Amino acid sequence: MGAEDFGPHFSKGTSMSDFISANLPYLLAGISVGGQYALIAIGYTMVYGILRLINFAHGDIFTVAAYCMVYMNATLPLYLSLPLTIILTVLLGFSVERIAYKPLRSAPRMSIMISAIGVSYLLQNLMWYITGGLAKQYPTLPFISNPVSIYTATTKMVTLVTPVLTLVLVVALVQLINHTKVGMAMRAVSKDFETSKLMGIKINKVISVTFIIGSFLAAVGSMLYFSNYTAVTPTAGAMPGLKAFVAAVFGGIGSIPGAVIGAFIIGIAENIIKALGLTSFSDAFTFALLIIILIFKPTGLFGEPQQEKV
Amino acid sequence: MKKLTALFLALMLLLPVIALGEEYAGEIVIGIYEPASGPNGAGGKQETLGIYYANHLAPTVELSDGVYKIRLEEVDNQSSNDKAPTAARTLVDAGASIVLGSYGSGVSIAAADIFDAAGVVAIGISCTNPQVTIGNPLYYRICYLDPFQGTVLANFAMDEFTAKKAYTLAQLGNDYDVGLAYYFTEAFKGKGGEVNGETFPLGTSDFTAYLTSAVNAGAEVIFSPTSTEFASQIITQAAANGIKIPILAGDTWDSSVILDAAKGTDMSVSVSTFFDEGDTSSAAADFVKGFKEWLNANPDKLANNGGNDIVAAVSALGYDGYMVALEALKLADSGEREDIAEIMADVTFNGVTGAIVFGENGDAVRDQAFIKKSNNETGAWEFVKVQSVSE
Amino acid sequence: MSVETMLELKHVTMQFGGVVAVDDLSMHIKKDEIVALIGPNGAGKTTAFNCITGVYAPTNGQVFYQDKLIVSNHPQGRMKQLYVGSHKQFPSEVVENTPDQITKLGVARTFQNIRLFKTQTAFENVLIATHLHRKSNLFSATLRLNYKEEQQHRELAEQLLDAVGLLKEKDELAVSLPYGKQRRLEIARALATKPQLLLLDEPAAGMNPQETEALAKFIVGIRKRFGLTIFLIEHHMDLVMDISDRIYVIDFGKQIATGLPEQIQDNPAVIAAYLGVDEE
Amino acid sequence: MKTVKILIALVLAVCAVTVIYFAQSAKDSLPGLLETMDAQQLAAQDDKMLKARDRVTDALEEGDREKTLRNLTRYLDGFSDKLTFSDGVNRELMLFKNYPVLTAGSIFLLAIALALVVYALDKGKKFKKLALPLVLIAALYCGIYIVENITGVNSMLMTVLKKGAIYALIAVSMNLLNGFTGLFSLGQAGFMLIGAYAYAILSIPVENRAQVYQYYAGGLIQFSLPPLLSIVIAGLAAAFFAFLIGLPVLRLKSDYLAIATLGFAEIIRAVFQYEGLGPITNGSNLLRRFTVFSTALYPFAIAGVCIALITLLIHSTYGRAFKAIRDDEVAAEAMGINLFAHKQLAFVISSFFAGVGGALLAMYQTTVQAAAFTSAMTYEILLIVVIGGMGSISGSVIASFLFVAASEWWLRFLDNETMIGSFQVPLLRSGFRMVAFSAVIMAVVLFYRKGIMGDKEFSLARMIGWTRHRKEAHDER
Repeated sequence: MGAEDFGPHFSKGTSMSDFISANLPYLLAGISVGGQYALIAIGYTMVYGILRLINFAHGDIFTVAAYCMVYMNATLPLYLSLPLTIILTVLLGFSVERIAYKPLRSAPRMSIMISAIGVSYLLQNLMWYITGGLAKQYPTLPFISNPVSIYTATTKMVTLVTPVLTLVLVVALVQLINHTKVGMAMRAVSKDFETSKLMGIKINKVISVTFIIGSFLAAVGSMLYFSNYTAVTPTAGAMPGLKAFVAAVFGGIGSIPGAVIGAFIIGIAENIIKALGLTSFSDAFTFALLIIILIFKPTGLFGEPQQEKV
Repeated sequence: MKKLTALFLALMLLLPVIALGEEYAGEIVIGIYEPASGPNGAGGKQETLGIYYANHLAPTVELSDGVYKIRLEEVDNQSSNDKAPTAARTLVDAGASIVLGSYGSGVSIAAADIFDAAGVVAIGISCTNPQVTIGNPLYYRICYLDPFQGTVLANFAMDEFTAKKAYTLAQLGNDYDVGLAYYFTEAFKGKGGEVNGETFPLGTSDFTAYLTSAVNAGAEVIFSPTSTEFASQIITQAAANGIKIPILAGDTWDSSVILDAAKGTDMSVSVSTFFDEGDTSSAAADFVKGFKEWLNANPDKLANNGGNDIVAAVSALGYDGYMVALEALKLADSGEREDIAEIMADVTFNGVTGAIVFGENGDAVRDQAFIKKSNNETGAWEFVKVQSVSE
Repeated sequence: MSVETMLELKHVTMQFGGVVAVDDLSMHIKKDEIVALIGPNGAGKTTAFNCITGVYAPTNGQVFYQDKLIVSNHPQGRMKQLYVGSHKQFPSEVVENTPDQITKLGVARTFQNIRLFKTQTAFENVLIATHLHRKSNLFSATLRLNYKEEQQHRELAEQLLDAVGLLKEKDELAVSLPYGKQRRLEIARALATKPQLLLLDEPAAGMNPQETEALAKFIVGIRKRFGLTIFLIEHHMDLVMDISDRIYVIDFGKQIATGLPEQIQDNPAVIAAYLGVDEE
Repeated sequence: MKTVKILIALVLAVCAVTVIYFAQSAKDSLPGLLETMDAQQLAAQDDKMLKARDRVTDALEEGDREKTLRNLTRYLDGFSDKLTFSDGVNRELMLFKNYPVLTAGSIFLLAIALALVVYALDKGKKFKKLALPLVLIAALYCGIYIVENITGVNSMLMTVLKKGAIYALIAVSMNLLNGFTGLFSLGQAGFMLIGAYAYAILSIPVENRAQVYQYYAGGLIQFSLPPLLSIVIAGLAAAFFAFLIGLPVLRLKSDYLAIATLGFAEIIRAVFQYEGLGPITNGSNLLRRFTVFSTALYPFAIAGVCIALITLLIHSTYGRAFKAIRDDEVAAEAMGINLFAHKQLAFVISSFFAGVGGALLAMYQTTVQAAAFTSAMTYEILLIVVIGGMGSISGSVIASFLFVAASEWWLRFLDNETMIGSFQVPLLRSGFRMVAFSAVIMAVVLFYRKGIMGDKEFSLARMIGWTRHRKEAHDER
C-alpha cells in the first residue's frame, strides 16, 4: 500500500516549544514503558544470574498477573484484589520453578530452556482456554489511571508513577541483596553455584526466593503496564517479556542496575524509532540493538566477564 | 461383564437412531470454518454464535423428499494459514454439504483449494478481501468488500468531518487492515484529501507514538481498521493523551470491546458496519431481540460474546450466512455438493443485514453500509446514517 | 628436513586480571626429547600449555614451533597500564593461531581433566581426529565419493587403538571405559592428528603405581614408534624422573629450575617449592 | 535356495506385469462401461440419475479422478440393485475404481522381485545392505501413492502426511543444528520465511502477478521460474542469509546464540513486511497463486531426498566433526577442527534445508505471509525435535508426523463439547485441545527427556535383531 513517509518529526518544530510539544509524548511514553520493562527485566536478570536460564515463561507470568487482576477486580474490592493478585502471581512463579525447572537442575542447559519454552506454551494455551481469547479490558486503578497534564502533553498518572516506583523498588531490592542473609546467599550462588552448594547454602531456597522476587516485580510491573495499555490478551506479555529480556542482556545479565538502565534505554530508543517514522522496525530495532551489544560487548554494559576454564 | 459391555455398545449404536427420531428424512451437515483461537479467535466466535442462533431458530430444512435435520460441524482454524488446510479438510471429511466462514481472509484463501477440490461451496461471511473469491469459483461471500468499505468511509470522513487530512493506522501483515487502509487512502486522495499512513507490528501495545504522529501530521481524522485487540488500546491511549481527533474504523470495530474502551471518554469513534442493532426493520429488530434472549439464556454463549449481550455485526452476518445456506439447500433441493454448486449463484435472500444477491465473482451485491457512532455515556452504538459509495 | 629445536618459548607471560599465571617463561625442546614441566598445584603449568596450543593468547612473549613463529603478543594497547609481568619489552608483533591451526601444524595435546567426546565410541573418538587430514570436501564426503580416504582413516584409527591396546573396546562408549583406558584413548586420539610434538597434561593423574609404570613404558614406546617429541606435565615424580630427558620447574608462574632429572632432584629451590606440598 | 528365490521372483514379476496390464487397460474403460450399464438398466433412470451420469462424464473429461469416483458412486447408488450388473461389468468397475492401487501394488511386487534377485545373485553380499532399505523406501512411496489414490489428494490423511513430511524436513534441519552440532539456534522460522518468500516470489506465473501484487501495480519481477529451480534458489537464499548472519552470531555461546538468532528471525520478518520492499515482497500482504504441488509424492520426494542428504552428511567425516563440537568444543578444536568454519557450515546447511522446507510449506499452504513465521513456529519445531529426541533423525521424522497428526487431527475432538447421553463431558470446549497438547509436551520434556528415540536411530537391523532376540528368549523357555 502507499506508504507515506512521515519524515523525522525532530526537525518539524519551528521553535523550541513546538519541538518539545511534538516530541514530549514520545519521551514520556519511552520513560514509562522503560520503567515497566525494568520491573520485568529484573526477574529475568536475577534468574539468569543464578540458574543461567532464560526464563521464557516470565512474560506469561506477567500476563497471568493481568488476568488475575481483571477477574478479581470484577468481584472483589481493590484492597483485596490488589494483594491477592500479587500473592497468586508469586505463587505461580514459585510453582513454575518447582514443577518445571527444579527436576531439571542437573540436566543440560538446553533442556531447562526448552522446559521454559514449554511452560510458556502451556500458560498461553491455558489462558486462551480460560478466557476464550477475547481481549479483556484492564480495570481502572484509582490514582494511577487519572489523567495528568505535563507541559503540553496529557498522559496518565502511571507514566509518572512508573519510573519513581521502579527506582524505589530497585533500591529496596539492592538493599535486600546487599544486607540480608538471603541476599548474600543469592550473590554467592550467582558467583559460583557448585561451591555455594558445598558451603552449605540451601540452593533450592535461594532459587525459590529469586523466583518469588521476580514474580512479585512482574506483578507490580503488570499493574503499571496494563493501566497504560489496557487490553489483556493471552499473548499480551510475550513481546514486553522478550524486550525486557533484551534489556537485561543489554545492561549486562546478572546485574540489577544494568537491567534497569538497559530497560530505560530500550523503552526510550524504541519510541524515538517510532518518532522517526520507522514504525515497522521498532521491534526489529530492539533485536538489532541486542545483537550489536552481544557482538561488541557480550557481557552487556555492566556485566562481569567470565573466563571459561580449560 | 462381557454381556454388560455388549449391551452398552448396542445402546451406543442405537443412540444416533434415537436422537434422529423418525420425522427426519436424513441429516445434512453444514460446516463452520471459523477461528476460535489465535488473533481472530474472538471475532470468529461471535460469528459462530450468529450461525448457532440461526440453527437454533431453523434446525431443519424441508426438501421435496422430506424434512432434513441440519447438523453443524465446527472446526477451529486457529487464525493460522498453516493450520487452515487440515481444518478445512476436517469439514470435508465430516461430510459438510456447504461451509460457512471464515472470519479473516487469509485462512479463507488458504482453505479455498481444499473446498474446491472436494466440490464444497463455501460462503464467506465477513472476509472482505477481494482475493477470497477471485479465482475460487466455489467461494461465495455475503458481505461487502474492502474497496467498497474503504470508499464508504473515505466519503463519510469527508462528508461528516469535512476532513482534508487523514491518518491511517494498520497492523503490519494483516491483509484486512492493510487492504482497507489502502482503499481508504485511494478514495480519500481521489477526492483531493491528504493521507499519512503507518503500520504497527503484531504485539504492539503502546500506540502513543503513533497517535502523536497523527497529531503532528495535522490529521483531522484517524482511520484505524485494526482488530479489536488493538482497538481498545488505541482508544484508551488517545483518550489518556488528550487526543481528540475523531477515529474511524471498519466492521471489526463493531464490537462491545470498543464501547467498553470508549465509555466515559470524550473520544469520537465511528464505524462502518454490515448491520445496525438499532435497525428498526422488523427482521433486524426481531433478530436483535431473539439473539439477546438466546445469549442471556446460555451463559456459555454469553461468555463467547465477550460477557455481554451486545450484538456484533458479524453475528448478524453469521445468521444471514446460515440462512443463505438453507436457501441454497432448498433451491438445490438436495444436500449434494454438486447440486448446491450448480445453483449457488442464483440464491437470493432477504436477511437481517439487507438483501443478498450474488454478483460478479460470487460476491454479494452491496451498495450501502451502516455508519454507527459510539455513545460514550451509555456505552452503546448510535446509528448515524446509511452511507453509500455514490455520494 | 631435520629440525633441531621443536618448540621454543620466549618470555611468555600470561595474566588474568591482576594475577600473573605464567611469568616470563622461556624454554626450548629439542627434537625427540621427552621434557617434563613440573611445579606445585596452581604453578601455571596448564596455562603454559594453553598458551602454546592457542587456547589463550599470552599477554606477552613468543612461541616458536620448528623455528616458525606461531604465537606472539605484546602488552601494548589496552593492557598497557595493567601489565605486571616481569619481562617488559617485546617486539610489537602479534601472531595468533587458533588451537585447530596449531594442531594442524603438528602439535597435539591431551587434557588434564580428560575431554573425550562423550556420546561417541572409542573408535569414533579417534576417527574424529583424522578429520583434519581430509582431502574430501563437503560434497564428496556427503556423497561418499571419498570412500577410499574414509577407508584409510578408519584403518589408521584401528591401528592407533591397537597401539594403545584398546582395539577390543573399540565400540564401547568412551565414557564407559575405566579411567586409565580413557587416558590412553585420549593419547590415541591425539596421535590420530599425526603430530610431531605431543603435549601430555598429567597423563598419570589418578593412576596407581602399576598403571603409572605401564604408562611410562607406553610413553617411551609411542615416542619411538611414531617418532614423537613429548612435552609433559606431571605430578608423579617417579614417572617424571624415569622417562624425562630434561625437566623445567615453575612456581607462581616463574621458572625456578631446569636441568637433567638428577640435577632437579637435588635442587634446593625445587625442594623449597614442594615443601609441605603433598606429592600426589 | 538360490533357484527358489529366483523362481519366486519370476512368479511375482509375472503376476505384477499381468495386473499392470489389466489395470492400465481399465483406465479408459469407463465410458464404455456406462453405455453397457445404460443398456442393462434403462428402466431405473430418472432425472436425478441422468444428472449424476452427466456429472460422471463431465468429471471424467476434466480429468478429476476424485470427483469422477464420487459421482460414479452416487450414480451407482441410484440403481436399486447393483448386483444385477453382469459379472463382466462389475469386474471392470472394480478395476476402474482401483487401477492406481493395483498399479502401485504391482510396482511394489516388482520391487520385491528385484530385491530377491539381488539377494540371490549377490555373492559378495555387497548390495544386501542397500537392497533392503531401497525396497522399503520403494514400498513406502508406493504406499503413499496407493493411499493417495484411495483417499484422494486432499483427504485428511494425505493433508496430514504432506505437512508431516514438510515438518519432518524442517525438524531434521533444526536437529542438525541443535541436536548434532550443539548450537542452540532459534532462527528456524526466519529461514523458512526466506525460503517460502523466495519460492513464492519466483514461481508466481507472470499472468497472476498483477492480481497478487494488486497494491504494487504487478510488482517488480516479471518472470517466473520452474518450481524445482525455485525451490533450490529458495534454499540457497536462506543459506546465503544464514552465512551473513552466522558471521557475527556464531561466535556467541549457547543461550546468547539462541536469543540472537531469535532476534534475527524477528528482524527478517520485519524486513520482509517493510512497505518499501513491496514491489518484491508484496509488503505485508499475502503472496498467492504460485505453483503448488498436486500430489503428496512431491513433498515426500523432496523431503526424502533432503533428509537422506542430511543423514549422509551426519555420517560423514563432517558429521563426526559436528558431533565432536557438540560434545566438547575445546577438545574438538584441539583435534584440529576449525570451530567457526564448522559451525558456520552446519548453520548454513541447516538453513538451506529450512529454506527448502519453507518453500514446501508455502506450496502446502498455497499462500504465504510473513506474519505467520513467528517465534511460536520455531518453538513448535523445537518441541518436535525434543519429542523425537535431540540427535536422532528418525526421531525427528516420527515426531513430526505424530505432532501434526495429533495437534491438527486426532485431538480435534477435545475442542468439541461432547455429550454422552445427557452427560456433558467436562472441560471439553474450544481451546482444550491446545491445553491438553501442551501439557503432554511438558510431560515429555520433564519426565521423558530423551524423547522417542533418544539419540539412537531407527534401525531395521536392530529391529530384526530384537525380534530374533525375543524369539530366542522365547525358545529357551
